[in-house]
Amino acid sequence: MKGAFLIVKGHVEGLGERGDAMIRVENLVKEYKTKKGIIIGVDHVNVTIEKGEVFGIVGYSGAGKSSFIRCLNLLETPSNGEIYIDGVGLTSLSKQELRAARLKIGMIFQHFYLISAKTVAENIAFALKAANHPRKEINDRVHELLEMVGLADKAEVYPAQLSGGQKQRVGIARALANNPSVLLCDEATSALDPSTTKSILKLLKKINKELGITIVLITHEMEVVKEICDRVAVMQDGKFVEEGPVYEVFAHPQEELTKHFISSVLQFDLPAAIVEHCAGTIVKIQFKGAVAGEGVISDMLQQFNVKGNFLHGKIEYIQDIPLGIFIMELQGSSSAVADAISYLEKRTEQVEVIRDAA
Amino acid sequence: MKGAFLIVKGHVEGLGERGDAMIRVENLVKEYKTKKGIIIGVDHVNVTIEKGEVFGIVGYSGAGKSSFIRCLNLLETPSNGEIYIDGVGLTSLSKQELRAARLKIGMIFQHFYLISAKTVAENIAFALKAANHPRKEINDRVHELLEMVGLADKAEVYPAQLSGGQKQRVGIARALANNPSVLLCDEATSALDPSTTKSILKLLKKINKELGITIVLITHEMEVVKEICDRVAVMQDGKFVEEGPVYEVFAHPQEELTKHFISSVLQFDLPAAIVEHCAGTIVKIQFKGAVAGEGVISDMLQQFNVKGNFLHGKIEYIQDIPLGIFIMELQGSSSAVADAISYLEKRTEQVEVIRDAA
Amino acid sequence: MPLDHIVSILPELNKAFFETLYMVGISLTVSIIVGLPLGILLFVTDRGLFLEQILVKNVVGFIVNLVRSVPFIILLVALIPFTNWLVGTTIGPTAASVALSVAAIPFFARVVETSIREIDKGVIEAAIAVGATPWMIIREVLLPEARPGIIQGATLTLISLIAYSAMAGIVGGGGVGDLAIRYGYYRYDNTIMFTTIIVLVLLVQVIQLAGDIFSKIVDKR
Amino acid sequence: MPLDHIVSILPELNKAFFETLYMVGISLTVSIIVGLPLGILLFVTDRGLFLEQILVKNVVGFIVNLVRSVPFIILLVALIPFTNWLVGTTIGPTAASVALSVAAIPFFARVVETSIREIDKGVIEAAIAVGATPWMIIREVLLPEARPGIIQGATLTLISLIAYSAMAGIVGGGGVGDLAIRYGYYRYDNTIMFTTIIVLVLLVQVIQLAGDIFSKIVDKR
Amino acid sequence: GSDDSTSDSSESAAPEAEETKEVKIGATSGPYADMVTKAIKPGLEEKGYTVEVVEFSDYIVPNRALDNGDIQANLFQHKVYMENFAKENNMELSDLIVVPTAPMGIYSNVFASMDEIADGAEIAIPNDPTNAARAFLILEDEGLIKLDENVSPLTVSENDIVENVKNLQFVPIEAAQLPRSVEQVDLAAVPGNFALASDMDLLDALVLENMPDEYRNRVVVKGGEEETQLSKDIIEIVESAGFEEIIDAEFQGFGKPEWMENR
Ligand SMILES: Nc1ncnc2c1ncn2[C@@H]1O[C@H](COP(=O)(O)OP(=O)(O)OP(=O)(O)O)[C@@H](O)[C@H]1O
Ligand SMILES: Nc1ncnc2c1ncn2[C@@H]1O[C@H](COP(=O)(O)OP(=O)(O)OP(=O)(O)O)[C@@H](O)[C@H]1O
Ligand SMILES: [Mg+2]
Ligand SMILES: [Mg+2]
Repeated sequence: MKGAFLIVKGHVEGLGERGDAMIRVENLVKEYKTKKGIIIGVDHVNVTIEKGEVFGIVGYSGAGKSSFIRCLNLLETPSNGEIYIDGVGLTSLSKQELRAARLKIGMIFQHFYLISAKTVAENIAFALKAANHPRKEINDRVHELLEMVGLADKAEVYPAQLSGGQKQRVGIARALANNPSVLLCDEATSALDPSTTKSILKLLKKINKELGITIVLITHEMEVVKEICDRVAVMQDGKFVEEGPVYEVFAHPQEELTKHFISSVLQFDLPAAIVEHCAGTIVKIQFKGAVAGEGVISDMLQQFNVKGNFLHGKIEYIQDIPLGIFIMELQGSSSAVADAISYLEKRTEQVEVIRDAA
Repeated sequence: MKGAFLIVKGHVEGLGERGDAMIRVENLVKEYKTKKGIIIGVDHVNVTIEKGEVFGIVGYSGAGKSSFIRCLNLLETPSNGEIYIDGVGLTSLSKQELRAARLKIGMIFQHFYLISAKTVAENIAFALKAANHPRKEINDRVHELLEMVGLADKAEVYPAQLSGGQKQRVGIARALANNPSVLLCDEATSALDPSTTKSILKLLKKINKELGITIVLITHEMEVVKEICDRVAVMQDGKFVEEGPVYEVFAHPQEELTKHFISSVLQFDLPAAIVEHCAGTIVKIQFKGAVAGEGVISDMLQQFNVKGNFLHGKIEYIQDIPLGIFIMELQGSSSAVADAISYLEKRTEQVEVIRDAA
Repeated sequence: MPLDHIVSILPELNKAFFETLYMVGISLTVSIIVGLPLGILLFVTDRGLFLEQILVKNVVGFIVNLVRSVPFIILLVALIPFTNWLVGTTIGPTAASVALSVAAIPFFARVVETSIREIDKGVIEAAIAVGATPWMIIREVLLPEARPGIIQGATLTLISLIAYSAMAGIVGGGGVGDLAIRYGYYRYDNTIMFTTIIVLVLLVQVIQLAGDIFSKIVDKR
Repeated sequence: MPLDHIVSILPELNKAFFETLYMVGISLTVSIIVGLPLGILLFVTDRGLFLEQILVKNVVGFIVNLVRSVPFIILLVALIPFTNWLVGTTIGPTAASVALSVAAIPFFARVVETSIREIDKGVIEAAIAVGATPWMIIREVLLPEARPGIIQGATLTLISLIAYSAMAGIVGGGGVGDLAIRYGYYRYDNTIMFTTIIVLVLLVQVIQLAGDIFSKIVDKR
Repeated sequence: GSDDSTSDSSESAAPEAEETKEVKIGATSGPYADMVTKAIKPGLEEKGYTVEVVEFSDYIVPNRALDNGDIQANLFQHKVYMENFAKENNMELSDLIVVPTAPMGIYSNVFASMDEIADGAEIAIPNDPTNAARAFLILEDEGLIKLDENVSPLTVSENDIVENVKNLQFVPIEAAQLPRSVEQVDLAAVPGNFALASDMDLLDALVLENMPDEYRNRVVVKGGEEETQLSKDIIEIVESAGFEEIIDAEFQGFGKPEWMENR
């Protein structure tokens, strides 16, 4: 319980203003007119993203993820619907007001999109100039930002001389320059190696926690969703086909597509050879939340006369809440096994007999 | 044991000619002369890759992975050293002989690099024309290849109209057109979503198994290595800092860098809150191979008077061989816990006490 | 009266129009036939490319620059013996076409080179990796991939040729531009001047439009 | 004797050389000052861009095409009143510079437009997303990013200007090209013609070389 | 700017205030520019002028420049052209003095005499009206064509021919290019200055221009400036014996004007 409290506390600290809508999307439609007719990018999406939330979006290529996120700062003009950022409806703004609104919406791109002819410091200063900061302040702020993303020594270097991860850090610094309240990330880590990805995610997490910035991020990697998102939406054909707290979506995926995606993280294909090799009853047990840590299996093994053999399994911490799935072979008398299973059924989230004893 | 036999059989079937060197790299050095001096891409690499093997290469950006793989078909001319493909030293070949040798070395690129002005069928036919196949044969072979990669209906479509995964399939078909004995893949799945990645990997696996093609692949995703590679090399600063069978490298990483990479797949960062919450002894147990399936934990729990609580853990199947790591909290009298631990030490690969009972 | 005048000039304008088409048509054709390979040569022989030949690259580059440095009228005169040998005359639209062609070749070659440079190096590498011969790469990769750019370049060349063809009058080449100069300029006939210039402007706009459309059609990206 | 002959022409060649530099220098400057904004305008007002104004784009595009369609000699003469008003004379290198500038402006504008089109659209979008004004985007994104291309384009323009400046002789503009024409064409003096052409060729090669180097220096990609 | 700097220093109070010691004289490239340079400029320099010879490769700009004050005199045109140009362009031009002028000739590598000219023969003529008018005049004199009587010499072209006895085919070509095209056509009307420049022998001509003075080139100034000191000085130099000596030495073949023949 102490742990659970701490977890909640973490959230409370980071997301002080949680509960207010930071982004409200109403009936968003984005159509592209092309020679071959109208292509629908986003199809009547409604969603509210709260202050301090990290909102993930996953989906196949062409699902409309980029179209959606690009509508959030009006890089694409919505064909229909309204976007409210911090209560302000974007589509009704004048050009100048829109620019002012964009100062509060940072964006990070997969391919970084730095100005190649400008140094790292100049790239960041560019964003500050857009907000009309005085020159002196700009210098200070640039150095502050460079410290923050760990690139203080690269201020005078041109982007071409940076590694992918370093370029993305510059992108992040640029996006954060004007203290935005929203950060949009379109596949911000897809071009990076896993170790660099991890460091970028750490940075995003830190930003989210320390500055309370609302983050919307598109990714292809469920690992990223697991690691950093509070909520996740699965997109298909321009629609949000599933949407909810990451833990819920991982634990109880509703849609085929979602299951598909999640299987890349929580995948339990037993090699056929193994299954053939086992004689006992094979069960799949799913634990959720605090229960995972309560020694259910240990109790079961000690209470019933069965021998347990772990075939496959994993405990994932999703937002610091454990989610456990085990595939076990239970060997013993059929009554003992049946008792053990019914015991498990009582104490765990879900028990599924994959194959009865041979 | 039946399972183990099957696993071995799988290898025997797929890699009939295994044991002969398909690729031999001797003392390979690749230097780039730039305005700012010489940059070392590959630094004295020696490696032998056997027929039918799938050889993975991982490493940070700039480690020299691309430089290495591009030397294998002489897209980059080595500064020093020799490349033997199927016994033939590439660097001594005439231009014409080199072209003939390249017909037997397929290559797949991260960004596909299809000819945008040619249809899918024409892109594949291009490779066949390079081998001087008669026109009639080309048509048949193109359709055969398109069937193989599941794009028979896209023959007359231009690449711009394909999804990333489809483009990569065309790239694979092109690379396979002339029945190569070696397939080089430079981040062939980095641009793709996880579901598409999986289907491409499946295809590569199938090709490797059915056609016995030797595959060298660079990836950023350890998941990919786990899924498809027989051996893996970790590159840093142009050198192979670690190299060995995937299972070995995953189970016993030697270098810091390797551990770093592997942690993205086998990661066990316990949330601090959880650790604080537990009162018992926390141990990390690693199982390897057949042992993972022998109910050690079950036996331990039943033999000793300790209560076991799974905090974290995972069983991975790497090349169909299980690799298990569990972090458990053991509660009980200190002698019972000590006995349990010494029992585990005898029967498992590795036991590590992370924290003694509080 | 200006209308009458325009009508009276129509037969001559008509003739001039076809002379212009004739001259720029020939020159464009020649500059494509010769300039295209030269442009490709400039690219493929460059450092790091698959037919690297720095000497060839430099010599061809020098010649291209050389021809581009010589004033057109001097080129016209310097080419007289060559023109005579080639087409058997040094006057008239055919002779003018020779000089126009020689001037257009290096221009078009540079344009082609630039277009080909835009091709993703990766696509060329993929072709090399597949074991393709240089000739195959040129024919099946460079040319198709650069096609939209080359068409745009041909449009640019064609429009420049129309402007240059006005100087064909020096060797009696005729054409709309020369008509504008002889009547409009030397003989102060503003009606003709405007009529001919309108014809030229329309011609240029049509060519630009056609070039844009054509280039878009072949663009499969 | 040819050597004596060359020596005798040296003072004149020297003067002509500086006239050429003067004329192309002025014209290049003007075409940069006017053509650069025009080229940017052609880009930023295009469909889908951040200052989309299809009408402006089409009108400017038409004018650019129009000036490019008019034969240079006609342009030269048509501009005489304007030239007189602007620089107070209708002859000499200064007057010739006016016509050269007018001809170079649309050419350079097209070149600038093409260079800017090469910029990754993503970089422009990133600037828009950051809340930058159009003016900031032009000054701090488009221009720096297109700089290497623009320098290459300026080199192309400069070399074309040198070729065109030979026609400055029509208004007594002088310069090396005109010298070549006056002696080589009107006086049938081949020695001087070759000498002057060598000077021209060297000048062009030096400019091309300088342009290449300079463009490489500012290229941070 | 340099024009002003001298004007106030020397004769600012004189009635011919605009007259400066720094003068620009225009001429078309070739012999007439050379004539100014070799035979007129030295004389003017002796009289204290600084002379710049401006060479034009065009027949319209030199008169415009004169009218505009950009040059003070020019030498390239004959009287008929000058008068018509002035009328057409609403400017005043006056000639000072006629200078030796090379006669245009009809040359042929095909026909040995004018009588042999075949029906439908091709003849290259200058494409500018100044020179074209002279060519047509020769042909008219030879009875080969008849020009429209009302046509202005300023705009005359082959279209103004009302009678074409031998159905001559006209090929208008840039004047300086004509010597280079003699071999290409049946006949070519080549202006004398370019014929001489290209080492053609005037005596080879089938027929030379019968040149009345009004078709000889002359030094021309802006209307109203006939009496300036500069004009007087130019006339004095051209009339001097030294001028004729230079003509005899360096401009052989140039037909002398009446005043020079008759003195
Ligand atoms: N500018 C455009 N013009 C026409 N169609 C477009 C445009 N941008 C996107 N689309 C189309 O809209 C749909 C959604 O595209 P979008 O880029 O949003 O997908 P995505 O989910 O971001 O895919 P990816 O994972 O490949 O980035 C696709 O069918 C795409 O082809
Ligand atoms: N053409 C080149 N000229 C100069 N240096 C080069 C060139 N190609 C690669 N390098 C350098 O060689 C080193 C190795 O590069 P390489 O592309 O092989 O790395 P990599 O491991 O493939 O990285 P990534 O994961 O980013 O693709 C790097 O330092 C790189 O900067
Ligand atoms: Mg996208
Ligand atoms: Mg690489």
